[in-house]
Amino acid sequence: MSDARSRMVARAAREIAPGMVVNLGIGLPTKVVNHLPADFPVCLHSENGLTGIGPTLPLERADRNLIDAGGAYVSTIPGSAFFDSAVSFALVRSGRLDLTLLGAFEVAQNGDLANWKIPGKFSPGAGGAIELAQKARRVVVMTTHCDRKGNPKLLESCSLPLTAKGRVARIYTDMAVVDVTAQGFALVELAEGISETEIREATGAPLALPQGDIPRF
Amino acid sequence: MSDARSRMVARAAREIAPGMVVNLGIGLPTKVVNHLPADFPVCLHSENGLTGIGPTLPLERADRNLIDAGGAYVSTIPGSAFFDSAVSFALVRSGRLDLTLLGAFEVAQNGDLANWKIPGKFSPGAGGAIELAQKARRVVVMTTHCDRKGNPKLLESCSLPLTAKGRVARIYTDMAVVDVTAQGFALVELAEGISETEIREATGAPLALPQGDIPRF
Amino acid sequence: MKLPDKSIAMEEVVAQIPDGATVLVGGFGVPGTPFALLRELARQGQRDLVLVKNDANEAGMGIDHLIAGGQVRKLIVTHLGLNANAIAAMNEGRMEVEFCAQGILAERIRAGGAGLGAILTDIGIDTELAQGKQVVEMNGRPMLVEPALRGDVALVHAARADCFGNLAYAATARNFNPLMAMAATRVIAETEELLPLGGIDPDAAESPGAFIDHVVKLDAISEEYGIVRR
Amino acid sequence: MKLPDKSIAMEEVVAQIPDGATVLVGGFGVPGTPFALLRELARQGQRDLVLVKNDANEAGMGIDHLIAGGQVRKLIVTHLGLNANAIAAMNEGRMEVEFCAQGILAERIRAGGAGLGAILTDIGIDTELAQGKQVVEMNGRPMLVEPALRGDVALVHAARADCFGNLAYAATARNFNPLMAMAATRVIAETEELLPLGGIDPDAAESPGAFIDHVVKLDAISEEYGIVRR
Repeated sequence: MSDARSRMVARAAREIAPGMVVNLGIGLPTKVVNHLPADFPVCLHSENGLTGIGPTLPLERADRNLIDAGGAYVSTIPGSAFFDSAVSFALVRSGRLDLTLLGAFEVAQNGDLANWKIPGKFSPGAGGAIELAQKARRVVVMTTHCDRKGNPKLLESCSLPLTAKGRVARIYTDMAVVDVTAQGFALVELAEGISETEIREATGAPLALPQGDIPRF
Repeated sequence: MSDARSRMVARAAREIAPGMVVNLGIGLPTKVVNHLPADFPVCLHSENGLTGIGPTLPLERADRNLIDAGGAYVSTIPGSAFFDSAVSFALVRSGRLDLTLLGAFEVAQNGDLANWKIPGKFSPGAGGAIELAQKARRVVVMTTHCDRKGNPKLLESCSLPLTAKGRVARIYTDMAVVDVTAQGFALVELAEGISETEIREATGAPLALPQGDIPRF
Repeated sequence: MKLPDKSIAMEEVVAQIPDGATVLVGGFGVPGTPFALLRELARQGQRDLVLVKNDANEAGMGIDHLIAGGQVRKLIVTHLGLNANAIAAMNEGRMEVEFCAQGILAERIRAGGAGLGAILTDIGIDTELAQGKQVVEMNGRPMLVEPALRGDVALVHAARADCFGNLAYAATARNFNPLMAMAATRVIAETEELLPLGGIDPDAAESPGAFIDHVVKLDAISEEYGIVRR
Repeated sequence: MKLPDKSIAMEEVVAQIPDGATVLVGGFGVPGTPFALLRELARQGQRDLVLVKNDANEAGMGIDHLIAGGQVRKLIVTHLGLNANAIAAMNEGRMEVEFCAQGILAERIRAGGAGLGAILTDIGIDTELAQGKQVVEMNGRPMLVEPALRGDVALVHAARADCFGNLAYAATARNFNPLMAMAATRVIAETEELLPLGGIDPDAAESPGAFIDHVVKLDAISEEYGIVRR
């Protein structure tokens, strides 16, 4: 992982407060757990039917019946629970999920999120993303600031089919931490080595700056 | 129990075919199990969350956590299962309950059933009766033919609030076995010692007689 | 990572229930009724409560203490059969009663716990229970809208709990408890046995602790929980 | 009284699935997928099937055999992410695909198993998934009507079963299985372990046998059930 991505992951880990129930999206978001202290009180949820996700196991020690929603062979910790898919999303929809950390194709300045479909190119289905994005108490995105072609992912409005409308509260990228406010995007922190000009150019919508020095991460 | 009632219960027990899932209403209907062979293959359902109801236990051997819907201390048999109230009525409403045997205040010739409320006198709530009556695959009533004042319970139409409309298939009473047909009540069998005149007088709606000799029970 | 500890003292947790709260209460007859939590609620005397429960217990037991104390403004229930006090309170207008078909009450609570708006069902059509309810046509057939039901508080009884709040139940003491344990803003579980983390097998945790806010260990299993000798 | 025995041979039970059947299939990834039942269904070759499943497995596994064999007319699913064959069959018009949000698919199946008509939910409002769906106003807010979903057949995988059909599951091999095990006219469970009556504790019977029609004991746990080495 690049240094910028590592710092993004480490910074995003500070979203997790003691006692929370948290769902980490497939891929990079799952890495934030590596930045939590061993005895940190948190309950991780996997939508295939598990609370209390333990460490990922090497294949030779894996349990064939115990995976997370991304298919990784995970483990339990003391107090883990298994349940069916209805109970799993009951937890999501009924307000028991304090936080979800999701990937994104696009995030709009009003908090709209697009992360499941690129018409004509990528349409494998949304899985549980719509419910996570629509119902977690706090929805936070972790993504590269720009796509592979260098185009901004933080936009005035989404062009792709939405996952959820107006639900994203904050975005962690390799370049910045950005809040979604009633007035649009607001810069919270800048990654080391990124200038104001660079972040403005990489962001596809107006970006309010904090007063005084911009904190770094 | 009077002799006539005993014979009614014994006759109603023949409703239960091998392999059925059956719910027996509180009171007299629960007595039909006494007329089944010990190894008869049937699954009894109790709406408080039990399939595979075993014998009622004396208080000194009772389990404080194991009752049937009528509050009797029952037991399990090999293969019993416990579940919550949602699963219990899922079973009832989704067509898994082959038969229910219920009490009645009134049954109409179109199969309407009233068994939960007497306005101004008795209105404790319907409990699970509405779902049992509306959704069991076969709804059978067991009742005295007349009420305590001698008034017929089998009527042209119900005067009391309905439990379910047009769902009763058959009625077992201390005087007769009566089917509900598209043409109304049809006598199937008569209890020993009851005459045609007596049964017609005790029935508040037209009663078709079978051809030939009337079978006795 | 470690799962948080949610164990708490009885008096402290019940004190968090405000006047006017909608309170889901587990139990079907004696089994699964949280008698100790109900006694503490009667002692503390919160008023204007809306209770949701399968039945009204019997005179002198469980929620009857709350009804007798005038603490219950409204009761949502499937039947009052065994409690003449509750029937009298209803008939004399001291307590509002809303009757619900038993399985539909279970589904309404479950829908609340599942974050749904409502269920559509034909149960109760052609009966009094349909009166005043919103009707929706589905494939040409009328269906009743039965709204999801959530509590401000749920009081449930478990046979075993760990300190994260994973719950396991005994026999027919399940009934409404696992449903209510998902369907309130503040879920309070009393438990006969309180185990350390890991004390409940992940395959046996019927109510996942993520739905549970507080766990109270019962000091003793009082007589109310025992066999009823009528 | 004694509970009936529902054990049956694999070939015989799968032969009861007709062409055109709607078939619910358990599993989320590998865990809980009834691979042996699916292999037999592929071998027997029933056609025009409508499958309901969380995912499309991976190429060369599970329902991919049915898709590859042209046996699947329509797939109701939450995502196809790991199966390029399934995406190709969809894109080339060889198989109709209906996408459903994961928890809503679970709830639609559960509603089918619970004998409800539908659920009302706001999930998918403001997204493509709302297109074409019936909308109902509830307290001034629009809610989507998500109809209950039942199968002619359900194929589920259990860790343990008794011969009456009480089922117990392992770890995350639950997923859609307990829901589907309630939601079909003919529920067929394959089981790793088949126990006599009494072999499953009544407190541990997650799917009550009263919902299950047939139980098939697996002779062996084939490689498909094992760890996936990518």
